[in-house]
Amino acid sequence: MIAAVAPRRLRLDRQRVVGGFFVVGGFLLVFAVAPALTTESKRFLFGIGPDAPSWTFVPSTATLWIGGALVLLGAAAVGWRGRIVQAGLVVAGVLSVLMILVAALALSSNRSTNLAPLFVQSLRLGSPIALGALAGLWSERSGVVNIGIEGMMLAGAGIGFVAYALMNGGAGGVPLYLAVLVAVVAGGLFAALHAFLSITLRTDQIVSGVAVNLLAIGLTSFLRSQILVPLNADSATTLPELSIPILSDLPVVGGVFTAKPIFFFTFFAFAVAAFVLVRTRWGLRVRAVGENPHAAETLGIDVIRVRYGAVILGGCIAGLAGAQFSLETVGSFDDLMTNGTGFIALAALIFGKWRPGPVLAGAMFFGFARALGVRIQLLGVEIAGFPLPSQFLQAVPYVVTIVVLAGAIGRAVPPAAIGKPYRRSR
Amino acid sequence: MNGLPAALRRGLAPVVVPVLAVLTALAVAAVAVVVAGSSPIVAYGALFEGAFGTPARIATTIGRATPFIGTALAMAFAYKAGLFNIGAEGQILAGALLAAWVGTWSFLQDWSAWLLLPIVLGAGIVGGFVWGIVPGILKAKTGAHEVITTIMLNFVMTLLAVWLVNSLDPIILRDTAVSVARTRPLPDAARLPELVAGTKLHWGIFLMLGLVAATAWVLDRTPFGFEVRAVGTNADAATYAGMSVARITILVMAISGAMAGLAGAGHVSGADGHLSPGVFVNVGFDAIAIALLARANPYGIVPAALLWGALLSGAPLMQQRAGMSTDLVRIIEAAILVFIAGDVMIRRLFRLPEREEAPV
Amino acid sequence: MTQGGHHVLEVDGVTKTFPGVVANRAVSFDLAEGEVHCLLGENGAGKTTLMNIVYGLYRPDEGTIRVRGREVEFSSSADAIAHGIGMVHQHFQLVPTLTVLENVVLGAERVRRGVLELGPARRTLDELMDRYGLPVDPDALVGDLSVGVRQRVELLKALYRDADVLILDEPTAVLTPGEVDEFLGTVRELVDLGKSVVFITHKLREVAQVADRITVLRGGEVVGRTTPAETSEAELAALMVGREVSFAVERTEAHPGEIALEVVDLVVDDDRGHRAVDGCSFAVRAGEIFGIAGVEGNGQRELVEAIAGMRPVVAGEVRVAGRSVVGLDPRRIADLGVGHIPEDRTRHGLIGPFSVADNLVLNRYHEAPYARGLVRDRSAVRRHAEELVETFDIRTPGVDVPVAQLSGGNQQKVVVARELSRPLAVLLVAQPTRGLDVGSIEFIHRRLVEMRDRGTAVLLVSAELDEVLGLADTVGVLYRGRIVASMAAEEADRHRIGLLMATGSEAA
Amino acid sequence: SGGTTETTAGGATETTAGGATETTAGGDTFITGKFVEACEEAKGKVQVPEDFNIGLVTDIGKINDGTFNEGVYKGFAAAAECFGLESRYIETASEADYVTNLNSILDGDPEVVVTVGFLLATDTLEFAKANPDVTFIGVDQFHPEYPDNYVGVLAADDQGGCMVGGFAGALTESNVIGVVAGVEAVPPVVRFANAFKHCAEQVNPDVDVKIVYHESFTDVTGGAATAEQMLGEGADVIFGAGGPTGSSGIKTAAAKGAWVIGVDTDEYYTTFEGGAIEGADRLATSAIKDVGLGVFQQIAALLSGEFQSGIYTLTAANGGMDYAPFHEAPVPEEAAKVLEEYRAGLADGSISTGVDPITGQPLEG
Ligand SMILES: Nc1ncnc2c1ncn2[C@@H]1O[C@H](COP(=O)(O)OP(=O)(O)OP(=O)(O)O)[C@@H](O)[C@H]1O
Ligand SMILES: Nc1ncnc2c1ncn2[C@@H]1O[C@H](COP(=O)(O)OP(=O)(O)OP(=O)(O)O)[C@@H](O)[C@H]1O
Ligand SMILES: [Mg+2]
Ligand SMILES: [Mg+2]
Repeated sequence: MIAAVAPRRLRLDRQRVVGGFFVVGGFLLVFAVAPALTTESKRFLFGIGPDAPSWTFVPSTATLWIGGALVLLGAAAVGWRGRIVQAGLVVAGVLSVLMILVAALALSSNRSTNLAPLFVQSLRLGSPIALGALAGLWSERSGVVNIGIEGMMLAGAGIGFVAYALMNGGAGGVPLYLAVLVAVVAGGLFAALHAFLSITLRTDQIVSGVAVNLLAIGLTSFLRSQILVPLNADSATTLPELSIPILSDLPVVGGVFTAKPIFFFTFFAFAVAAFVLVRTRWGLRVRAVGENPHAAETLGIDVIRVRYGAVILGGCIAGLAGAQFSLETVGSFDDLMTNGTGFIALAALIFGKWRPGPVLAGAMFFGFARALGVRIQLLGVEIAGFPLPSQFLQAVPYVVTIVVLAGAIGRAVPPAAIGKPYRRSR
Repeated sequence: MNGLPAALRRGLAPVVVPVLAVLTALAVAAVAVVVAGSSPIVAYGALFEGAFGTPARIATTIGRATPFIGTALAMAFAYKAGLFNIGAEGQILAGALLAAWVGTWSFLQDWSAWLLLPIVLGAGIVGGFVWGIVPGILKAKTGAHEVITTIMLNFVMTLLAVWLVNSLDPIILRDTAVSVARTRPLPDAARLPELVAGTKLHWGIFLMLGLVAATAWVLDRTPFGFEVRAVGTNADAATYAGMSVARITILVMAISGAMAGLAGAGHVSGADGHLSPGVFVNVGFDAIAIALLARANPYGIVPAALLWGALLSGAPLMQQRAGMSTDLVRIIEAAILVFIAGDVMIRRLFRLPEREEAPV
Repeated sequence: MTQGGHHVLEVDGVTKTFPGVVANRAVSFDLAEGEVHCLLGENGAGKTTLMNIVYGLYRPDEGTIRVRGREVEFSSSADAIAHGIGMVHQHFQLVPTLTVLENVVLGAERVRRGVLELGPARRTLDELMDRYGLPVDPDALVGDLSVGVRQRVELLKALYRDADVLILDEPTAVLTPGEVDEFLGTVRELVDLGKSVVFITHKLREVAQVADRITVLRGGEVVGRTTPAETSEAELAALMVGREVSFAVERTEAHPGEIALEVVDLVVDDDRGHRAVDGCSFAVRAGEIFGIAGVEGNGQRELVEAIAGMRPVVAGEVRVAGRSVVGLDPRRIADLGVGHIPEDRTRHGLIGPFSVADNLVLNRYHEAPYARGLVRDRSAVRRHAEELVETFDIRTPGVDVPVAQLSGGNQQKVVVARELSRPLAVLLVAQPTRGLDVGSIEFIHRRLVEMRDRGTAVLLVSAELDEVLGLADTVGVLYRGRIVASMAAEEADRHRIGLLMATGSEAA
Repeated sequence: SGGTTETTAGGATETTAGGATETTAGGDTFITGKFVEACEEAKGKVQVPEDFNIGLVTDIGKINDGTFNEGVYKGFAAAAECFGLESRYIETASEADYVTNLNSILDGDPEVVVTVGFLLATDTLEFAKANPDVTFIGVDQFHPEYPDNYVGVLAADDQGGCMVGGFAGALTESNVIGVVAGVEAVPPVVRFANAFKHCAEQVNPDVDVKIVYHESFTDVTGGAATAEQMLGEGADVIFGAGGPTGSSGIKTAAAKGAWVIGVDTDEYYTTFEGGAIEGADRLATSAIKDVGLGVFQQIAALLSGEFQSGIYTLTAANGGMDYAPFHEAPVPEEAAKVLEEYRAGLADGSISTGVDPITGQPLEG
């Protein structure tokens, strides 16, 4: 029936645009890039040591193959539709990433590069983004926009570390875990402020988020100079690294299973979130108040309480994400140390369309984009004798965000009640 | 307040509420001053004196506020169309960058100010326009949310500017005559004249005030302004009424960017005479706060920006006298925003009439 | 449950004011066990408000409520539910992104340590569906369901909570005549099974069919208590509006001219990309009213929006005066002399915070005399507004007040005034009198007939079958996105149309 | 005047009402380490005029930001304490405030103004010209010419980088070394990194030095992840040259058993908390640059009438660039020898760092 409707003209929909992009890119790879690349063989390693798995390839040949595949997959997307074609586009996306790695190594003086840590570090860098996004997920699924994630993370990082320094000067042990708890509570308190402003006072939710951010910036740096500096709290013991037995000894992927607690918790938190959202009473209520608060109210649900709960839970998670900076990674606190991660998290949230699985994947994709930028710098890639400026590589995650948001994801439909202050009927 | 007739009280509220919010915020932040072991009277006295103590200080305050007016206006204008332009930081930099570059083109160097100034300022407008239209197009054509794209474009522009101005190999915009990484100086003819010598107050302030008036006029008096407000208030009804939401979205983002870009060019041309890529750090977030403080009202932006300028330019003296760092200013700013945003609190606290819904 | 003759619900002297309106004034009302008590009243009479108070959504300013003789004070609907009160709301209170089962259990979830136990809930639901004859797929997303099925879900929600007092607020407004009969049967069955029902409606025919007792509200006050046996429809109507009402629209015979609007094999998708209009064809002549009857959700909204240029046309043709308008934007179409009174006035027709005057030029603000070059002429806009307020009898404190401050009927008049104040070749009208009182309805109906008589082709879409039958010269029935039958008004009878609306064909 | 600090006989600092100088708690003194000796030495020579007061304007950041500003501030505060001077400071929040801050600091009629960082170079120059009675000490500020009241205190970061670079070249066994660097737009970072690479290659031609810059000095997750990627590429020595970003990198790498090298201060005491942090025994050394000492010396010189305008550079020769002790690290003798060789060679000029001392760009050839 669908095919019977003859299109008036060839409509340039998203699939065709993306497909066309791959066709053009593929041809460029085949005719312009491949001949320029070296025919000397290079190697991807997946681990350290002589018996690590590896893949040896000739960059120019590999590029020909990848380019050819992109042309075919792209052309299919321009000409046909359907699931297989869409899967083809995903494959093309993966091949493009592979192509970047091939080109990076080809343009470097290095003979080989180890991809295992690239993926492990993608997850590491993705983890705080993911936690931040999860914070936003709870808040926004309940209908409250949260642009204050960054501030809640910063509060967690700063206040958590202050507590740690005050408790025993950063020497680890039980106080360290208590400090993580303080970070969680601090994030929760900032979220409570956001909740109070936006839910109770019905302030514009974006305004309230901006206020939370500003307050966190001011307060944490104030606390740092009032407390941390006099204490001389420069550096502290961080959360210990844990290894998951057996899994951590696996080849290639083993590295992922030796990491610190909050990192592991990220994945656990997502699994729990997916479960809670779908399978529990509270999750059901959160989804309901985010879509149609009035309907929930008619069923006797206290919309305001559910929203408070969701926003504060989100804040706690953001606080934990903050602890990941100060208490898990580095063992110190510096002004503004979350570096905009909260905003990237917001992007990941939209990326994943407010659903736990895709949000996690989106966050990890950002992590990958960052790790990739580092890897290209590491390899000392030069194009026509000029090294790639570090700023270009640092911009990779941002550009990728824009491209993916505009190109591949499509219009993300947020929870219907999001951003609208709710007034209880009375 | 309670003695006044209700109508008068309601009429005064838009002025009184922000003033009370600011005062309450100062009172709250005084707690931090005391905690830090200093005296609020000394601290705030120094803050005030630092901002307004001498004519030169007043000039500095106004000069500091000048770029805020343009960027906050950019934010407010987009807000009127229901768009959240977080990208003022990138856009002001884009404008400043293009202005700083065009102004140093060698064949322009002997031109008169009558020609050169418009060219340089126009370049700023173009730069901001381009950096604003991109998220506009993305929003209109693909639905990519402007909050995310503008934040990303801020990061991208910051890095781009750092590279263009810093790069030594190759040298792109960098002035090699000085050790600081900045662009080559603009010729005198490309400079907006100073208003008060030795301060950074320049003719750009009039440019910005003109922009405020023009924006208010456009929003209020022109069919285009009507469209902008209609799209911002009820996009469905605007579509129904024959307005193109996509076109207006693109246009508004572009114009919004252009406003920020003009502010950037004004700063380069008036205050510094060159561009140092870090000079606009934080301007974007300040702009948001200022625009929100002014409830996106173009005229309200002027006092709000002056307040921000005063806090920032008074801060150094406060640090000298009372040892309170700019953290305190950030805390004050956040508290102001909280009380303005949650003005219900202020209204209840001071028993003012409640506000009707929908501020914009 | 043997309190025979006892009142399960008593409302005593309830008063409720909203800013500017007294919605209920000293209202007393009671519900006996096992009866259907109809609450009757025109729009804005305060019926919903009263029931919202009973259901714990609003708190009364004064007065008391007793449930089974015990005085209660509800702080939220949870308390009402706990007292066995269930309510099916006038506007569906469903979460479209949740499944039927999730919607039903929401707020009354069975859990073990916080985890939903959907298994037992599903069994209960199956049982309820069986017992009351209300079949629904428990795993369907509510957003995908038709209006009639959503109505069933609403009822199931109340039943799932073991409500024995059921408040049904205008439950039949969105049903086809056939569905209405079925639904009224269900209501009788519920009563037979021991439930007590408050039934709110303005449809007098239904009252006669189900009511045991009747209470009439007007302007927030009780103006009559009666039973079907003691009264007539005409009497009830007079009671409701406070004066004699004529049901028929006065109009003369139509003089159809050339085809002004032609729709050929039109295909349009809805917001979620599902086919909504699917091969729809019809033609409207100048000087006639073409009425489209149909159950809501059969593509009416998409059809009108596509013709007006607000929604992309997937395939097919729309011609105005012989000229294709497919792909034109709403403004270009409006410029061809097409007026549009949209279905949802607050979403599409008006910009709430804008003034009455601005709303009256919402689609012509850019033309002379309202704009001269780059500048708007606001005094011209005001003059225009004052004129229309006068001619269309718009009750407003002034032309500068935000249109949102007007009552629903007057808001609708603003839309109507705007659209009818210029010469039109074609007028698209969707649900023009929804939520309006009788007086406003009469006024608007008269205006539509006037337009027709001046030679405008009027396309009327309405969920009120009576409205369509009363106004249209030609009636078309829209079913699943296509016109399944069209006939001259004289040939259209309620039964035949009802069957077509429900099944798409006349063979039952 | 409200808010100044006066030194009492005992050398402890008291803060007067609304005190400007936040001395560290419990009467701590700034005269520690090298300053003890420097103060002793200078005290004999100087004469402190009445009402002599000194001011400082930081680059963006605080006096206790743990990096550059803090280093300068410590020298500044030590001088104030040692000579009993009134002192004030202003922390810059934005580049847009440099001029305001300079104006504000001049408000207190200081005899000496210290400004921190290359970004303040041009504004400081203008103020120096406009205020001939005030002496300006500009840290990391290079000009071809200086007025008589202006000294640029520069650090030969390239020498520091080169010193530990040569050392790293000798230390590595895998021949892969990583530099977790801060922001590329900040010249000292580039000077450190590029000279490090050059000298590592001089010592060990087979070595592959991987430099990764970051977007910020506080990108701690980034610094840690970069270090781990470097270890994955086989690096066994990591040089952290970029504030908390770099420190995070070396802390991570040290915990994984790689050799690490710190920067600016002896990171054994800061990042590794005097050995309390895991991996402290892997901290081979730190490239120390003592800008604070430079500032102290300039103030002392002014008070003793030995002040000279122009450039004052901290170098290996004058002890301004040095390396830290090995502490717990079992540094191979071989490598230790190279390190000392390089220090000495740089000090006597026999070894070149291979980079431009201002821009840090590699020299041709
Ligand atoms: N939340 C509210 N705030 C202010 N006024 C309200 C509110 N709800 C109802 N009203 C007003 O109270 C009056 C009674 O409204 P109500 O909804 O009870 O009427 P109704 O009899 O149910 O009408 P309808 O037949 O249109 O459903 C109306 O004037 C209405 O506008
Ligand atoms: N939700 C609401 N909030 C505030 N005021 C309301 C609300 N609903 C209605 N009103 C006010 O109540 C008054 C009556 O509104 P309503 O729409 O019920 O009028 P009505 O009696 O139905 O008249 P009409 O016949 O014109 O529709 C109006 O003045 C309107 O401003
Ligand atoms: Mg009702
Ligand atoms: Mg009404």
